[in-house]
Amino acid sequence: MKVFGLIAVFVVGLLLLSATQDFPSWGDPRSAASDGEVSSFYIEKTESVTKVPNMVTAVLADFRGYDTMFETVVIFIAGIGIIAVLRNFEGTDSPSDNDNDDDGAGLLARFTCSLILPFIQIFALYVVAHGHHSPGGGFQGGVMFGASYILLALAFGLSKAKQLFSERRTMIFAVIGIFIYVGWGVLCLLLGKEFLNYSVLDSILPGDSMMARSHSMLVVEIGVAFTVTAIMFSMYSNLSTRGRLSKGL
Amino acid sequence: MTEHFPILILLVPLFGALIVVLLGRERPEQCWITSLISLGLSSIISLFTIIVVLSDKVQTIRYRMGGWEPESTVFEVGIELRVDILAALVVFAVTFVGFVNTIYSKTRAEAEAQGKVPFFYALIQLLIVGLCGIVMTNDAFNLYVLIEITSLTSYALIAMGNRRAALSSFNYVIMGTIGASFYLLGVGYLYIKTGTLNIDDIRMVLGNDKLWEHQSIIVAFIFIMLGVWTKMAFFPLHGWLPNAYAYAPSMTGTFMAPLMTKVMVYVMIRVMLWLFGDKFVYSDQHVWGELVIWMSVIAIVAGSLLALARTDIKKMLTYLIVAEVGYMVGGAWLGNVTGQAGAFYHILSDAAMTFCLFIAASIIVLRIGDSRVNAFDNLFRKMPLTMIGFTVGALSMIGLPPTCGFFSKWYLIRGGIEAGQWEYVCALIFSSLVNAVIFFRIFERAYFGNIAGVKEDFSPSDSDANPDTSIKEVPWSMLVPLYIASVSVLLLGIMNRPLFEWIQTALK
Amino acid sequence: MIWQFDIIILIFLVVAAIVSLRLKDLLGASMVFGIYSFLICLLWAEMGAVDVAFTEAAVGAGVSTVIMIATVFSTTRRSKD
Amino acid sequence: MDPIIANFIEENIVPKFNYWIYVILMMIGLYAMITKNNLIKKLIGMAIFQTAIILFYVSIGVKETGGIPIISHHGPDHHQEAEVHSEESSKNLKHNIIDKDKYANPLPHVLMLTAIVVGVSTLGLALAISQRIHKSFGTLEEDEILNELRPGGHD
Repeated sequence: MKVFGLIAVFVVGLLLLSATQDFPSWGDPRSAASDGEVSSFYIEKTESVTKVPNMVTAVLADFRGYDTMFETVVIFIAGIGIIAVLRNFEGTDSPSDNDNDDDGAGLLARFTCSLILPFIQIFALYVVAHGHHSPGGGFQGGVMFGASYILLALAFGLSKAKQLFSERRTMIFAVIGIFIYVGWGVLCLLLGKEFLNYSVLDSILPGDSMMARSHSMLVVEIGVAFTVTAIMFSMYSNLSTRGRLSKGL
Repeated sequence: MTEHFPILILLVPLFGALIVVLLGRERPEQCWITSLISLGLSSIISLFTIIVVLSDKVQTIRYRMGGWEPESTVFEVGIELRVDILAALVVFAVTFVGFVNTIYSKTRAEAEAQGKVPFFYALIQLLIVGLCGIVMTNDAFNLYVLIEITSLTSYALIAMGNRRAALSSFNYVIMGTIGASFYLLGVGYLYIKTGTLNIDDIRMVLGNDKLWEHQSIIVAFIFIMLGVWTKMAFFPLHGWLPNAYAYAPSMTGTFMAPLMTKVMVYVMIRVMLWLFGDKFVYSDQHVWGELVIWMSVIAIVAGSLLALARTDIKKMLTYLIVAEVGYMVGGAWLGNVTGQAGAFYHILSDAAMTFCLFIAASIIVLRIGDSRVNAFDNLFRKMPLTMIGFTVGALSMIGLPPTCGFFSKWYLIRGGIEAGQWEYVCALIFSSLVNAVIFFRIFERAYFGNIAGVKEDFSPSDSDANPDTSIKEVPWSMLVPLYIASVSVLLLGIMNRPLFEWIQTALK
Repeated sequence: MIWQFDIIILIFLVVAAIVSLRLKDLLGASMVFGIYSFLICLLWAEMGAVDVAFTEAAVGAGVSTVIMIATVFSTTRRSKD
Repeated sequence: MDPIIANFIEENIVPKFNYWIYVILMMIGLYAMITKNNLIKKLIGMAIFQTAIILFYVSIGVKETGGIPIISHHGPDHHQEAEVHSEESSKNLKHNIIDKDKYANPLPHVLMLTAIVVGVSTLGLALAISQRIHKSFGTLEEDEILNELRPGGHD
């Protein structure tokens, strides 16, 4: 197996290296990909048609919003897939595991966590909301928000975190996130334009059709953030307890 | 309204999946009804899409997500859906099989999903969303995302089975990730040379700039093909498939076996003819044409022989799928329209007959409690209704008229003769003979029972003691899907001429 | 984009990848994988892909490492290779 | 040094150093995925394999002259616009010409955000499956699992 793997890997590597010889040099601004019409369109026109200076956010949430919708669905699938594979609803598989109480980390860790948790969460909200102008957006902010709950579970024990964010609630939040995203697209459909064509929403949002695109990006980013927050916490709580959700790390 | 059909086909099961998750574990009955309604609605919409596409005015629906018309550029800046008759037919097959399979899941899901019924229905609906999206999208990167959606759902669905299912699911994760990543690499190589991701635009750039001879484009083609072949279990890369489909929960196996590999074959045809263009793929300068035909010959022969060697009926059927993938790859690579159309027609007919056989096999295994062929004594007397459905599927697999298996094989053979690839024609005929041996072995066992004097190391189970009371027919929720599948096998066979003409015109 | 910086991180990346695959202790391997993710996040920030770097910092160095360590704790630390 | 080799390095390795490293990382990851015996190790290899591909994509988008893909009207590159009041400048946006060489190509970044998400989802699901395997087989080593399956397995 090792020899076979080595041969396969070297064949693949040599094939890939043989192709790099007719690539443009690294960082060449005149390469086909960087100088192409699509890339130039994104760089030159993004701000004038969507009023969003961060091109990555604009391309992510508007031009290729259909991809991002499925990206959120992928996260959702991972969350419910982990539950489907691992979750043990019958209770514990070995009763002795449940005996010792789960009371998280020591006093110092708890105190530090309770100090920094609010700041993490505020920063996460800032990242979601400020994705139009700076790096960040729904996904990054959602991961950070979910991480704050993971930190809570690590410091105060999973049962404490579950009081705030029970399993049922995580599922509802995850569903709400996708519902916001897809529902926003369906709203465009109901108003008579294509799916995810935000420009038609200027009739219900303040500003012209370009501002409608900008505002809609914020809405779908919030949707992404909901799903990602819920699923990140659900992933951690299932994986750290082998699907029993009774006692954390 | 009609122009929104492509996205509606996707959105209905997506919402269905969300609702099913919200309904929760306490209401399995309502989960079933929700997914039945959503998939039924989705298949009705896809049926209407076929009608719209076949009408005089519209031949190809193009749907631009977000309404991004290319104004200042020639290329698409957003993502585009593209539905022609080929896509519409495959989408209808996917949603319809999903709908029928949901009927079948009614009793099995509660028995096999271990209290996780809503997650099962949610995952299967998201799998259908992914498959339909793969078929309709016209964007190379979006195709990758959707391939990953189908992969992730199928990993989870397979791993819901017993412990061997979990192990085969893990192997599938490894193989599937390698396949999808190879596809992604190939798309990256195309992007670095062409600067666009839209499938039609890439083909245009490749043609206009004469990039065909570039090493990076050739490598991109090889990697995309390797990735797609891994996902469709083409012979040397088939390792993950038999265990995964055989050990998965039965209602998962009946859905994934007919569809997953077939949709990837569709992707392969689309990559060959639309992404790279036939001038590149069938060019005389590349050695691969002949090579792939020989690989498909090996796949057909090896798949058939491996199936012959198995006694477990589900394993046998999974190896037959490996052989059928060989048929379709060979047909698509023959380089003439007859072969391509034959391969495409075989996608539909193979989906129908595999679905039929898998349902029948699952019912039989469920009732007998043993998946070995040796246990099938006197099944025609014990379960006549099930065996009729099984017979239809088996005859189609062997290739007897008027089932669809005969016609698709006929078109493939005609394509092989046109292209002068005699080894491929011989492999097809050989495989039909092997299939005949395999299935008549089962028929003999099931009709006449164990012939006296033949000694076997088979220990009689309880079912032999009182054969007439213990084995009964299954409830209607399993028989109805079986009969729908067998009727569609016959219908596809009877309708072969118009179907084949539609496919041929779309490919030209 | 500073190419000296780029080359140093790229070499460290290869080292981190090999080390995390050679370690016999799975907890250590997961930690080194976190280092690998952090290095690659630096690389992307340096290449101008700030959004990708941000995501990788949150996902690769954060959540992936955490769930990997969670798995190692709830299964086993032992590895034969 | 041999001039041919020196020439090869000059033309093919130095300007494409990133592409070489990405191939090496990809080979490491692929080798681990194929040959490693421990399931977690296979997954680490898988993550390395995926990041290598992301490295390749991000390298496509780099421009020597380009910065981050966020349009700034107050940066040092836009002296003439910085003088104009910012509200006016947003009104006159259509007249501003954005120099595309100043910004990295945003499209590969967007694609890779999606790929990272797909990667972490696959990793999470695969870890769940390996925990389940550990629950029913008691081990994460592939050869031990296969050994346990052999006596009772009817494969």
